[in-house]
Amino acid sequence: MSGALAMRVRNMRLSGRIGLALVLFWLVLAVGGPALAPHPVGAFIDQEVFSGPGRTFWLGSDYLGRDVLSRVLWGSRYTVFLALGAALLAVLGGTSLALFSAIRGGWTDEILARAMDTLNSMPSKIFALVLVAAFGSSLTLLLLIAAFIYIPGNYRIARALAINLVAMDFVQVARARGEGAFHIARYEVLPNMIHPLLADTGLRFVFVVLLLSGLSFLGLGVQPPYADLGSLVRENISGLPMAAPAIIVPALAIASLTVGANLLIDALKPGGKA
Amino acid sequence: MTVELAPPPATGPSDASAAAVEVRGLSITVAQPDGTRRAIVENISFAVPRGEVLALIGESGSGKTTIALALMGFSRFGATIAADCLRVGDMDIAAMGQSALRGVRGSRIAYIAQSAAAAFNPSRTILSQVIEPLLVHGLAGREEARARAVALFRSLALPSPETIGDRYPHQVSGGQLQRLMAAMALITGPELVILDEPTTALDVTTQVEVLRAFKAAIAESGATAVYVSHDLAVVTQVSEHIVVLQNGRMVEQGDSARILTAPQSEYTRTLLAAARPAIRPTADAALDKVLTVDSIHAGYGRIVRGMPATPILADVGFTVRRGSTLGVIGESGSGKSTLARVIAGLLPAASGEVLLEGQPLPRAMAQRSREQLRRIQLVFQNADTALNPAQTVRDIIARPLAFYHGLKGAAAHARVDELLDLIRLPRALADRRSTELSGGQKQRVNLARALAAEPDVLLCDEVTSALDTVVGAAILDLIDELRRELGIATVFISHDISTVRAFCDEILVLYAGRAVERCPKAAFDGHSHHPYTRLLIDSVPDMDPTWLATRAAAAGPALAVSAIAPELCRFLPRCPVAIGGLCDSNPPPLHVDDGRAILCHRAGGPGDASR
Amino acid sequence: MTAAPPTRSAAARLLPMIAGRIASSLLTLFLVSVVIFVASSLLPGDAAQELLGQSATPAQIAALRHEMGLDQPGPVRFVHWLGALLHGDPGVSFVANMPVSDIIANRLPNSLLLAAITALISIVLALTIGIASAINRGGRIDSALNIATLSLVAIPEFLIATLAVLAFSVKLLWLPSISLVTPETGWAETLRALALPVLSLTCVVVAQMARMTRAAVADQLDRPYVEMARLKGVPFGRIVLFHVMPNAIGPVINAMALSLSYLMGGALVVETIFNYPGLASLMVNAVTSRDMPLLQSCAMIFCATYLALMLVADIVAILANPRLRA
Amino acid sequence: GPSPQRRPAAASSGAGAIRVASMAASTKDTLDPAKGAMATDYVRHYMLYSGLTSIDDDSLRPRPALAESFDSDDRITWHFRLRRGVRFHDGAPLTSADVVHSLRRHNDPAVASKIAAIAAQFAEVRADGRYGVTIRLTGANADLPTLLAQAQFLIVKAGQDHPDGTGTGAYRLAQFEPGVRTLVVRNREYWIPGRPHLEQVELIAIPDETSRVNALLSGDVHAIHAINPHSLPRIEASGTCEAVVTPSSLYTNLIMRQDHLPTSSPDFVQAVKHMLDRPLINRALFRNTAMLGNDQPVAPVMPYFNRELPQTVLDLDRARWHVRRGGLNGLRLPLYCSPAATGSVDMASILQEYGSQVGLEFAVNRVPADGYWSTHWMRHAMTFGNNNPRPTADLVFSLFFQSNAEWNESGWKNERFDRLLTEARGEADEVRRGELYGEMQRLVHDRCGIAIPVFISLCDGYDKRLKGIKPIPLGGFMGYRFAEFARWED
Ligand SMILES: Nc1ncnc2c1ncn2[C@@H]1O[C@H](COP(=O)(O)OP(=O)(O)OP(=O)(O)O)[C@@H](O)[C@H]1O
Ligand SMILES: Nc1ncnc2c1ncn2[C@@H]1O[C@H](COP(=O)(O)OP(=O)(O)OP(=O)(O)O)[C@@H](O)[C@H]1O
Ligand SMILES: [Mg+2]
Ligand SMILES: [Mg+2]
Repeated sequence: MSGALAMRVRNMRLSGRIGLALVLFWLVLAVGGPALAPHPVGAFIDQEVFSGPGRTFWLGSDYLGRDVLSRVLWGSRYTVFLALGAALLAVLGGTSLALFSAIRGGWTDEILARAMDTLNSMPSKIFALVLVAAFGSSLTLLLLIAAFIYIPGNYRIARALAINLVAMDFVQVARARGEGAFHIARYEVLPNMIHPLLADTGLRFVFVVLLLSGLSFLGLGVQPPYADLGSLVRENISGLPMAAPAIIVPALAIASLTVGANLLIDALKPGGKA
Repeated sequence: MTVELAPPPATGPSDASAAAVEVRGLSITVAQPDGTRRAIVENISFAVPRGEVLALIGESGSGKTTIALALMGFSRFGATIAADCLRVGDMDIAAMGQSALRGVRGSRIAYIAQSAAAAFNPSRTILSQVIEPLLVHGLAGREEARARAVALFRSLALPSPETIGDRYPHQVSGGQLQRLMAAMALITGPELVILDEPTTALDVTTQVEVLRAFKAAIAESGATAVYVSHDLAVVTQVSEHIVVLQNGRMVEQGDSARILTAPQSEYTRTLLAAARPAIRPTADAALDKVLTVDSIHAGYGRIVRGMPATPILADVGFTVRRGSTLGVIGESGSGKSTLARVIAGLLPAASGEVLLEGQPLPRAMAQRSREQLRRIQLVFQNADTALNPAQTVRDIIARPLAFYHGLKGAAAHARVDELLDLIRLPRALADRRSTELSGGQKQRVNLARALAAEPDVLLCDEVTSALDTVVGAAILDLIDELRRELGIATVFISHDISTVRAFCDEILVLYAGRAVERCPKAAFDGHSHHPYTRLLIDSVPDMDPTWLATRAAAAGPALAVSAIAPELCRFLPRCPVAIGGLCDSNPPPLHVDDGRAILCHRAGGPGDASR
Repeated sequence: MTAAPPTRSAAARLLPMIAGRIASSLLTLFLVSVVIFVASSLLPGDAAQELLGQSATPAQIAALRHEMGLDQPGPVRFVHWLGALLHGDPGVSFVANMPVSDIIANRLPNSLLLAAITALISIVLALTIGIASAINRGGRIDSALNIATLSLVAIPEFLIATLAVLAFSVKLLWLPSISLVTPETGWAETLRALALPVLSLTCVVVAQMARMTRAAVADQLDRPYVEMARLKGVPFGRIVLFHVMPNAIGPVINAMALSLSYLMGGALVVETIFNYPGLASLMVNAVTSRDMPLLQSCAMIFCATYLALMLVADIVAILANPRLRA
Repeated sequence: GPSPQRRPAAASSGAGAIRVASMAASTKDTLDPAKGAMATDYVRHYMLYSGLTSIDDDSLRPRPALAESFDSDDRITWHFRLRRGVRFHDGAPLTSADVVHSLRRHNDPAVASKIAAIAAQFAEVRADGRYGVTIRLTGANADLPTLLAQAQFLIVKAGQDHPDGTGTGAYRLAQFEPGVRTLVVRNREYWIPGRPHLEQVELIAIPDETSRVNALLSGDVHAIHAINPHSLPRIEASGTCEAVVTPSSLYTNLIMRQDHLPTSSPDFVQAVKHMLDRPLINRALFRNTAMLGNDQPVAPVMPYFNRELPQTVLDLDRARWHVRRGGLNGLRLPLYCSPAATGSVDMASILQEYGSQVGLEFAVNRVPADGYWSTHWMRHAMTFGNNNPRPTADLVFSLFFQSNAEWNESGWKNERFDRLLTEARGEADEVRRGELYGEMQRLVHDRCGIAIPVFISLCDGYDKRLKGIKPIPLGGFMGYRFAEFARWED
């Protein structure tokens, strides 16, 4: 098993390996980073604000004089787990519904598709605003809300894929064997759409990261003193004119995380090219 | 490959210097992941005299297409072409740059692809694509190009030559499309035409028309041609010379007549043998009827008042006894697969019944019990799509074992191995995904999956059509053996009448969804047949170079079946022996005698349908 | 098998589809209004409370509630609203005390203008990028464009917008930092005012569209007909334009429609940063002030835009594909 | 920095026409002074209308305006004499009828006046001839002239149920689009000769602070309201703009409900008050522009501020001692904050930090701004409030600290405080009033469950070519009245 994995990595293109390295880096940081944080995440310890990198504050301080390094370390945990969790949940939900829809067909399909269109047509940030205002923004709720918002998008893609697959002969074979809907969905259809789904997960992941930062733009999101990477960018936006590390670092973190994840996913595709 | 099979020296059938095409020492290599290069074809040498036709023949993957494309200086997947000599006319293809090659392609060397359906751009009109070579090479203006195209359409015997060009590729039949592609290739008056299996995808009846048209057109244009095929009988009709390929190497080359009559290599002999299947002995028909199909009407779309929106099958019925084989033949679109789907329950019939050992089966599979489903197994037409590309061979075969027989773990493992042995696949292949198998291997897995259910009835839908003759013959042997050993009743669907005739105990001929004839094998060689059956039999090419020339031209063009009244004979528009005032006014009667049934006004009477 | 004149059969095929779509769109719009209604009734507080604010007395709130009809049960209010809407009246804004239609009439053209200009620019850009990388797929240009578009997707839009303001307005003084457009502003001034919002929004949508274009074009480039065209000696540029694009346009236009639907409601951040009076910020206002009639109407507009874009995408796909057209 | 001459001089017609950005605008924007609720409204209303009295400098004392004089013997019945010859923008003369209409409106629930609570003390408002108005109050109130200077009490035309901008103010309305912009032009017949100085003012709102500052720096607007102290360095550094910091009595306060446990425990309250690192809050949140608060609502800039009161300072030992004495160690308590209450989110973080050092665990709950006041404020044991500058100490105390006040935020009950408040309201003697208010401040400081860490200063940004600006502690933009005083000098 691990041998096969090693083989895959060795056969990967350079960009895929870079992606893998970036993803692993951020995963490790998300798990272990907070333990490495040199300062408490909410402590206002620098007399200055937006100071540059220095001995006490490796990555400088933020708009309130907090340690940027510590905040980024914590922030990466929230971003990685929230965004990953929400993206996976969204794909899980959207794909399950899509499979159900495609395999059932008929009215079920029509109604589900309409319902998803309904949700899809609402601007995501505004929808999130309404949901967060209505249900609050605990971490779990945030995760669920972000997932909920991206279910329809995934549904759309997964349904298009599944409908093509359901018409394939091997699905007919399974039907003719008398297989139940679950088996068909799980073993016949799903494995054949895994790569486009992965690619979609990568994009949803980016979207959730952006949604979170967009929510922080509206004053919602992860509870203080913690903040996800997007919120870190947002709250330090006034440091942009002086190119403070407080804004550059989290922005780079987001970019490297999302680009890395997508490079890795691209490289996982069979043929690696398409 | 060893020395004994090394190609003969590159002496063409006639003087090589006069040859329009000369190839010497052609090798084509691809880079492998580990950096080394692998040869797909190696050391190929041949020459074609001006105005003659050379055939490249060999099994799938032997490098025929690769060589043909190399003649245009074109290679797929970044393969590299190397040759001592690669000459077409006065052009040294191997030495030409990309833009020079582009100037030659489509103007001096033209290509006719294997599948016209794939090679035509689906969203542009046919005419715009046919005249494109003229336009991009600046050989003619739009108006002149159009005129030339229409003239070509006419000479290729295409219907409504003035307007057919305004249609889109999906709006014409496969045979017509193939001829339209010939027009596209010939429109610039090329010196060399390369035809890559241009009739493989066609029905026998259509193939004859297309072959005839090609042959005439090539002769008329005076072009030199390279004809790629895996079918010896077809090649015999068109080519003067044959090059036999195996695994990217030349096995043999020479005059067509010589290769057919005195093949030198073992491989060529195998090819010849497989092309004419031996008639198998009839099964000792057990008495019990396993499968009975009674007066089925079926079609697609919503069923309104007992009639589907698109009716396909009308009043089809037959029985199959234990251990015997029913062959179903008919042209593409005649409803063969539809029939199989109705029996399997995938497509509920609008009316009529399917009985298994006398017990009526529910029409839709959703209502059938698991046991009923198990007892009828359908082997799908296309193994490529019938096998889940995400599963391994073992997953695929083990699933029916677990599903129907509750076999798991080691027992299932062992049984899968047994089945692999049965279909003669190495056990080592069990852990490969289906995408990593060859076409023949896939079809065997497809078969093994059906066998794993231990069915009473096996529905084989064109299981050998996509394979080359050698591999196909092996699969047929296998089915035949299973039928005899396990007593499985088989419904064998094919569009290839020679296979069906050799292989089946009884033959059902479908035309446009109707069973126009049912005939036991014993009676098949008799001369009274439905005119359509006759047409099918006559369309199978012989290994005789004169066959095409001597065969009478076909009756009128295929008409839309929907254009005639539903109760009349559906073959009427194409029937060469239709009786005016009878066939076009009365529904055809059914004649039944000594086990055969023919749906025709002529059958049985003094004016028998046979000629 | 017979080829009817394509235009007539196109119409014959399109008209029922459009009719069907409009019917199902009405259903979707109805669903949207229900969802919005339910979601907003989950929100704490109501319009009366928000309007009077922190310093209102309960008596005042009760009076205002009565005036607004908020003291009636939810379903009753919904039915009233729906009934009025069916008569073409989207109601009166609770907060602004103006007909909702007037408020929207003020904002909608702004949103449409911004979306239209952005759409135009980003479509051209996305096609260029997508085709360029599909042609060079696997090559260096492709990798560079791939990473560039991915990074562009990953940058929060407020960051892009703020950077643009800092560079072009504050530093260079080239373009206004806020987009004030009034009916009196001339078109040159309007274009200047819209330059930065358009730039920011383009960055947001173009990457996604370019990636989809690349996928669709790359898929077509692997088709046998492309090889056939090359074997006919057709120049590559011509192959891409005349052979590949007509086939790729269906999936491309679909992806584009999805992205473009973002330009209306998703412009929220850009509208905020550039102080652009568009619909998205109006809808957020409606949410925060619990202005139900306005909120409902905004949601319906966004939904209708989305559905219309999807419809257009499907129609284009059908028109581009003779198989569907016939 | 960019050269000043390249910067656009003004919105449209050359010098004297400026564009001004406030913080928020919405479709709620109104021309009705009684409904004014936000800075944008106040600025607009002060440009269009005038009041009976006005507050023109940082003494915060009322001066005559439309009323050329006012007096009262018992501080219950007040007489106002109106200035003659004042005309509305449509030419109609100002008379007592207009004033009576303007003041009475507030008691009509249909008007939904923002200050209905204050207007409730009007027992009677009647005309006293063409140029006299008499107001009888339900109880004595020495502050009435100060109260009448508020934006909501600006005078509108008699007979207008929905005022349309026709006032007696320094500018006439040219265009009004709620939520988008207000355009006014100079009123050449303004009743104060020589004013205003600007030809045209366009008032817009830019809700996003960064955008607002950028708009100022890029010259797209010439004055901006409410900037974050963190933006001050950027404005100073620009060379073309300057910031004006107005000390005010605005504050964000921590509310500890006295009807909840454990916030009702005096030990808890004392512990929290000693846990507040006021200098840190001032420094980190407000870049040292704020004034330290002392847990009572009268700011140093206000009349009657009690200078004797000892300043509570950060004393963790003392806090720990209170925690231990109250048996509160290890307590976990949710703390609600929201962007709706300026700075409360960061204050909550700071409190959380220090709480962990004294054995109190605060679970910070940041909730959305919309709906905060109706659903969270005062509804949980610990929430944050936010109080705008009020013109009088009486107003703050009676709105937020009186036992039966509707927004008695902490729910405290102190009879002595209530008595002092009533007494001070009717007291004419300034010295005695000062003593009474001083005493009340002490009571709140010692006993009330309200912690006020700092008084927040209001920061505005101006183009340097805009002159005549000075701080008035009632609010930013010179108590929202800058348009009357500002001059444009190239
Ligand atoms: N991507 C690839 N890289 C390297 N080799 C390949 C690739 N694809 C195919 N080949 C090999 O090239 C060889 C020649 O293929 P070619 O298409 O010329 O065969 P063919 O004789 O035309 O077969 P068919 O009858 O199936 O068309 C085959 O052995 C095949 O395995
Ligand atoms: N799902 C479907 N809906 C509508 N029509 C269909 C459908 N599937 C097949 N048909 C039509 O039914 C007719 C018979 O199709 P069928 O697949 O049974 O033919 P076939 O004899 O198996 O042909 P082939 O030799 O090409 O496999 C054809 O005209 C086909 O176009
Ligand atoms: Mg080939
Ligand atoms: Mg078939």
